[in-house]
Amino acid sequence: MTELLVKNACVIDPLRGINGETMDIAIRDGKIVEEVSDAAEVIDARGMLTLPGGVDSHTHICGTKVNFGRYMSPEDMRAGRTPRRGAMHATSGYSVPTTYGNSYRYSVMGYTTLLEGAMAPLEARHTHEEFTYTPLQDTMANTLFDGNWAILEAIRDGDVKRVAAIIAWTLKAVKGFGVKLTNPGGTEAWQWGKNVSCIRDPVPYFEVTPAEIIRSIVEANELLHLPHSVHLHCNNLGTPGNYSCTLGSFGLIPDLNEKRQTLYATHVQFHAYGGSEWKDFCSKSEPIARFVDMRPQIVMDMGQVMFGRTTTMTADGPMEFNLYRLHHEKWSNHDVELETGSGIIPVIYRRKNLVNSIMWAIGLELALLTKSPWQCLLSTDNPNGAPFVKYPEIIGLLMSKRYRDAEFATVHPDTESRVPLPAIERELDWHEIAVMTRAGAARALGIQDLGKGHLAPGADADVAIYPLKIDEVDPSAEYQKVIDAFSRTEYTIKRGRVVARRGECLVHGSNATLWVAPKVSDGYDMGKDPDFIEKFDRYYTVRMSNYPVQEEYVTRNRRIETEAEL
Amino acid sequence: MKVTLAMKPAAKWFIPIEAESIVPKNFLSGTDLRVWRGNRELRLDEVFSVSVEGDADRAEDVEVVLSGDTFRLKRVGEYLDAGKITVLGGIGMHCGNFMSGGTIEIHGNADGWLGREMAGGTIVCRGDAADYCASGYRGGRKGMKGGTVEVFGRAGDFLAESLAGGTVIVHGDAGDMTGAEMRGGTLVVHGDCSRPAANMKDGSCYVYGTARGMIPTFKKIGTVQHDGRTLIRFSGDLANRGKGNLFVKGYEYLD
Amino acid sequence: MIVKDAVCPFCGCLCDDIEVEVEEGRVVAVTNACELGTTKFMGEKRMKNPILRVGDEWKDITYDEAVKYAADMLLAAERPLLYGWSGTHGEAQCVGVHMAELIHGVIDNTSSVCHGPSILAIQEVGHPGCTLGVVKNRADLVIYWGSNPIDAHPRHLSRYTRYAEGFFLENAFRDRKVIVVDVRKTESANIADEFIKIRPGGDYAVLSALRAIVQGKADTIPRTVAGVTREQLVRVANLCKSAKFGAVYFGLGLTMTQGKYKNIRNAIELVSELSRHTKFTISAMRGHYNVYGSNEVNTWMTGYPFGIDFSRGIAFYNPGETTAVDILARKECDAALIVGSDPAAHFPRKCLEHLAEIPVVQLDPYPNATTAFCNVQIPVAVTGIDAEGTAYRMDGVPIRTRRVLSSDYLSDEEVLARMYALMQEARER
Amino acid sequence: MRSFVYYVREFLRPEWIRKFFFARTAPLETPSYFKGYPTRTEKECTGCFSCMMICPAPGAIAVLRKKDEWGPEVYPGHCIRCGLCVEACPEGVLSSGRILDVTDRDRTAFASWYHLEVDDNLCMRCGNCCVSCPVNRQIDPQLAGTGTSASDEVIMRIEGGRVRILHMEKCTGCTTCETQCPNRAIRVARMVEGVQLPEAEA
Repeated sequence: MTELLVKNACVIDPLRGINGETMDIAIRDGKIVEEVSDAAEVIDARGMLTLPGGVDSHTHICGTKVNFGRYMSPEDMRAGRTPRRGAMHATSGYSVPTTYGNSYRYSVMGYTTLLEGAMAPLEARHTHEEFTYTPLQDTMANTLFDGNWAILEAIRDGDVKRVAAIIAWTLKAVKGFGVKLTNPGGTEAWQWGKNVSCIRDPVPYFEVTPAEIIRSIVEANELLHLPHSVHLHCNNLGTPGNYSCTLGSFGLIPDLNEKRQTLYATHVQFHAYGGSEWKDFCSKSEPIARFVDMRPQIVMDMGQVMFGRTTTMTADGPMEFNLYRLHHEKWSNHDVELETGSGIIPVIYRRKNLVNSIMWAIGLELALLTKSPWQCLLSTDNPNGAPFVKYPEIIGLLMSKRYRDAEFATVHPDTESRVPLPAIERELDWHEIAVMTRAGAARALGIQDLGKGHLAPGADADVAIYPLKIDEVDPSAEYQKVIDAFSRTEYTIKRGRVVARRGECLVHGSNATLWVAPKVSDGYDMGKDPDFIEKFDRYYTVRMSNYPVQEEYVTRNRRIETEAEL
Repeated sequence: MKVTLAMKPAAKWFIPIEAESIVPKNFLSGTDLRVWRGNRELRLDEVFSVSVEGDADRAEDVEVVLSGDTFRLKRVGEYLDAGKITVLGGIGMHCGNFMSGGTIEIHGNADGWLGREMAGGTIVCRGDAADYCASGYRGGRKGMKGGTVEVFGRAGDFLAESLAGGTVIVHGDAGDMTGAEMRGGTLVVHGDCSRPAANMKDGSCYVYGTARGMIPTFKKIGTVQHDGRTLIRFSGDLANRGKGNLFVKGYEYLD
Repeated sequence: MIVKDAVCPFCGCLCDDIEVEVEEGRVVAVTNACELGTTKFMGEKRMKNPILRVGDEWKDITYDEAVKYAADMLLAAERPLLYGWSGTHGEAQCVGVHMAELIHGVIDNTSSVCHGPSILAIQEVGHPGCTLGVVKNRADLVIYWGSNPIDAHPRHLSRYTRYAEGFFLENAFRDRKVIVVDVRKTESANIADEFIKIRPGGDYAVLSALRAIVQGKADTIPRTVAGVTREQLVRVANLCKSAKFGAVYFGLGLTMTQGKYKNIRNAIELVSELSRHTKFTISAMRGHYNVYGSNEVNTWMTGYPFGIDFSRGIAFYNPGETTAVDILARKECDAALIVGSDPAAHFPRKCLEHLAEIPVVQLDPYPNATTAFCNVQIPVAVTGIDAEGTAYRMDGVPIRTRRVLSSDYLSDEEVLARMYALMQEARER
Repeated sequence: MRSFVYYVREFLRPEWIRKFFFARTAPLETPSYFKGYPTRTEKECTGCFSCMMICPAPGAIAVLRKKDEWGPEVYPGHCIRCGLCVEACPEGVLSSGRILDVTDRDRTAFASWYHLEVDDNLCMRCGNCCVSCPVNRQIDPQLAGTGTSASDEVIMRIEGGRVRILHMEKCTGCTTCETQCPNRAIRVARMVEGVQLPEAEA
């Protein structure tokens, strides 16, 4: 039995309605408890800001395409190289760091739970292997279903229950957490070098539209009672005028779940563009934010862009090819049979570039214009908008109008006429930041009942203590202090152990993986469905028995069973 | 100030030594520097006999002279910005990486990656330079961006790969893929070379000898007079929508 | 006993449909595998226990002694080289990386003698690729460039390309064209629809010419390019442009000939160019069954796929300098650990001269050419036969190899973990 | 001169002239063993290729598909009129002379089949033959899709470390396997045997 007592913590715990209360946190064997014995080890937080461990609800840190981003970028690896030191292994990389690099840097920022945004089922084993080497966070992987042939056929046949059954079988087989749709239909079209332009374009051969895919899978998701909603990367990412497509997609979504949203729309910044071409490109953050304000069934994340070098990577293959045609630098693409695809190119976002400046503004606007912080979470779609190490700066920008104005003065001068940002006075408070970086993310992912994102007794003892006193710092003026504090915790506690302190990681740690196994009746067990098996055997290049990810790949196994209505 | 570093004989002479600390400005504050032999960190005087004559306040006034068997000494003059390094014998890989100013003079041969990604300054190599002289780094798009590299002997393969600026002059022959991916700057080869300026985007490449294995996607434009020579002018690599210029004395296709 | 859906630990195809019949702890029959895979499964004459060279004699030693010898050797070295890794499973490769990091050594895998140049090219221009099943289900044009699958990847054609029935090809065998490009008429060329014979060393020129032709600039191309007529080049370019889905597979004939990675870069740029007209992909025909896995493991652990030098604590990467062939040829290391490969069979003589001079420990189930250069050899279980673990197919699909029989041999991972534990202990002291 | 007179006298003998102009020979009649070029009958060709298989003259006969019908085409320049194709055809598509009467009378026929032979020394077990075989493709789409046999009904598959022929009798002699084997390890042989049919049961 190990016990730890964090004393004099200034706690903000939005899921429990605690906002800046000084209290003690008792921890026993990795869980928060009511109280501990006198033998407990004591940490004096001295009134510092104490939050539940950070939860990143959309990031790309592990798996085939992330690793390919590393593989093709030795120049990126030259930055951020550190030697082995104490419990820390050597790390390399800036925009796509090595797995240890990701883990240590997230941990130092107080993050304890990460959701890998896109995992191709066929290559799931790879993601899980990398999770093992991301030791200081608990992880889960959204599984890609955007171009799944069996699902497209079931949708064409109008059989939502079969769609659900295929999702159930696949999630269980690949130890996935949630359902991710990336440019639904577009990734299948891309395997012919084509794309779909918006939600009404039929997919070649399968003749279903993205709208049908989104709606059917949303319904199937709810039939399975998955903890998380469908996680959608809308069609038409990154093109001028795409906001109408985004609104169209949002409009498809009924409110089906009282506990959480029915749709999680990711990196909405990339989908909130006005204009008809790059010349008249402008922000359409306002209509998007208004739309979301009126619909509790939708939660989004920012997908903030920050200036500098990074690597874009997504399952949205055709979008990356378009980017390649703009930049004509290096381009990787990886289509995955019967399932999905991906693309990677390195980019540099420049302040001097008008489009980049507008993109930077849009992300901030979304967070500032959306009334409820529970509906717009903080993200950069790491590393697409920027590497996650930029989060503290984003927090600074959201909390300080003065900082925003100072930055705005350095961007392209024409930005002002294209975006509403300069007119927005709102400055977010500590509570709102806590929602956007942990409580809201945990609720959106549906993992608060699993003890994530809050500090109630019974919760996982994941705690971040930042070297900052909220009553002594005025974030509006002293934004640099805010940035510094969020960049480096005083203590990061993971599963009841101090894993990072003042920028140093102290233990080797071991990752736990959360995954979902929906329970379905025999008739809906795709593992026994002759048609499914026959097609699998014929068109995949791996055998069905070699497809599922074995238990060996999950060191700490957190299997979540759901009762499906099938 | 003149710092003379004479290499001492070592038991495991074959293990390379990395000595990026050997740049003139570091000697302004003494000779207590560290170098690495494989994975062991050593004091400078464990590897060299060090002698210092005179003193200086500015790096510009420091000259470092290297003598002895220095062909396994890597990364000498990395990030050199001022002052002079003279190598009496040969020098190991990565000499003058990223240098932005100052001078390096090598009396013997230089090993690979001489002046990799340099941005300014001058490198003179009196002997031969091995592969990747004045080139870029793996995965990078820009190689050398400025300064001058002059090699009086031969140069190896991939000379001035991804050259983006500055001038590279080789008085002898150069190897295969000379000036591959050039995107700027000037490359002059007095001797022969193979497949010059492949996939070039921009910049100028002069071959005063014969270009063997000439890439078939250069368009012949005519002849020009250059430095008292008649050269055939080709325009940049069509495969890469290129705009660069390639001037050769003679050429042979691999047909 | 019959083990179904076993995974073949021979080449990068990583066929996972093998049936292995085992009787009394021996493999007696193999179904579905090619000649190479069958031989590997049936392999015999394993070494029984670790051996130590004493003068000209071999002496049997225990695993503990062997592990201790290796750990001491590596700890004492100023620049140890950890080489091989392509013939073992990912979990063992991870231990290898940790080891290199701890002892500040150089870790490199067999890519440095096969597809290293391909990786360098990818690092310059990226890689438009796909999994093998995408090609199987869609491609109506397949180009084998400088690769002879019949010899090196026998089932590649029947499982993934020429003969395999695809979802979108009604009669794949009839509707799919195959072009073979090589310097000589190979076995694979015998069954191709079109064969392009290139003069040795001419790949780059031909690729450049094709790129220009695809861009509509055929008129500047000389009448013949490296032995190929302009007419044939134009015909092939048109075939490519009119294909619905084209796939290029290249092999060592392209990576290891003059120009090396520039050839691959040019091929990739051709494919990127063709992608503007139709769908095209390109992939390397990887040799060892888990060489791609070794690249993957190295990449997520160190940031670089091969040739990683931890001498200074941080990872440094520079193929041509930090790769095994170059290090050995220049005598830049003073101890070597060889795992899952047989460098003595492939390396130039100059490298072997240095290998003979330094202490060498090898982990390998069989006596091989490298045995002659070893001070200690430690027999281990064979991944995919009596050990299991992760391997990555040539297209990046990870598959868990199966254990088809049990033996008393320790796996690579177990032996390496023991070494690593000893080293950690020594370093902490 | 003498000889000329001799000849005239000799040839103008009335007996000779009578013989010459009025000689009678037996009427010309095609013998039963005579064979002309094979011709088509009204019977429908099933495309079994038996005729092609048995033909000893290279290039003399080919079974071609015209629109939706198969039919044999004889190339007279190559045909040696041996009549084997007529005898071999199970459907009586071709005829030439009274060959069929003879075989009918004697109750003889040709039995034919294809023999597949694999040289294990040359074979790489790449599976090209098994997967390219059109009969296999029809029987087991999974074999055609993945190279993995799921059916015992295929002609051949890779089994136990070699190409195992399971159903030689299904081979149609198209020789796809032969042309697709890069190492020429597989051979399709045409096997023909004359047989005496059993007496019909009364």
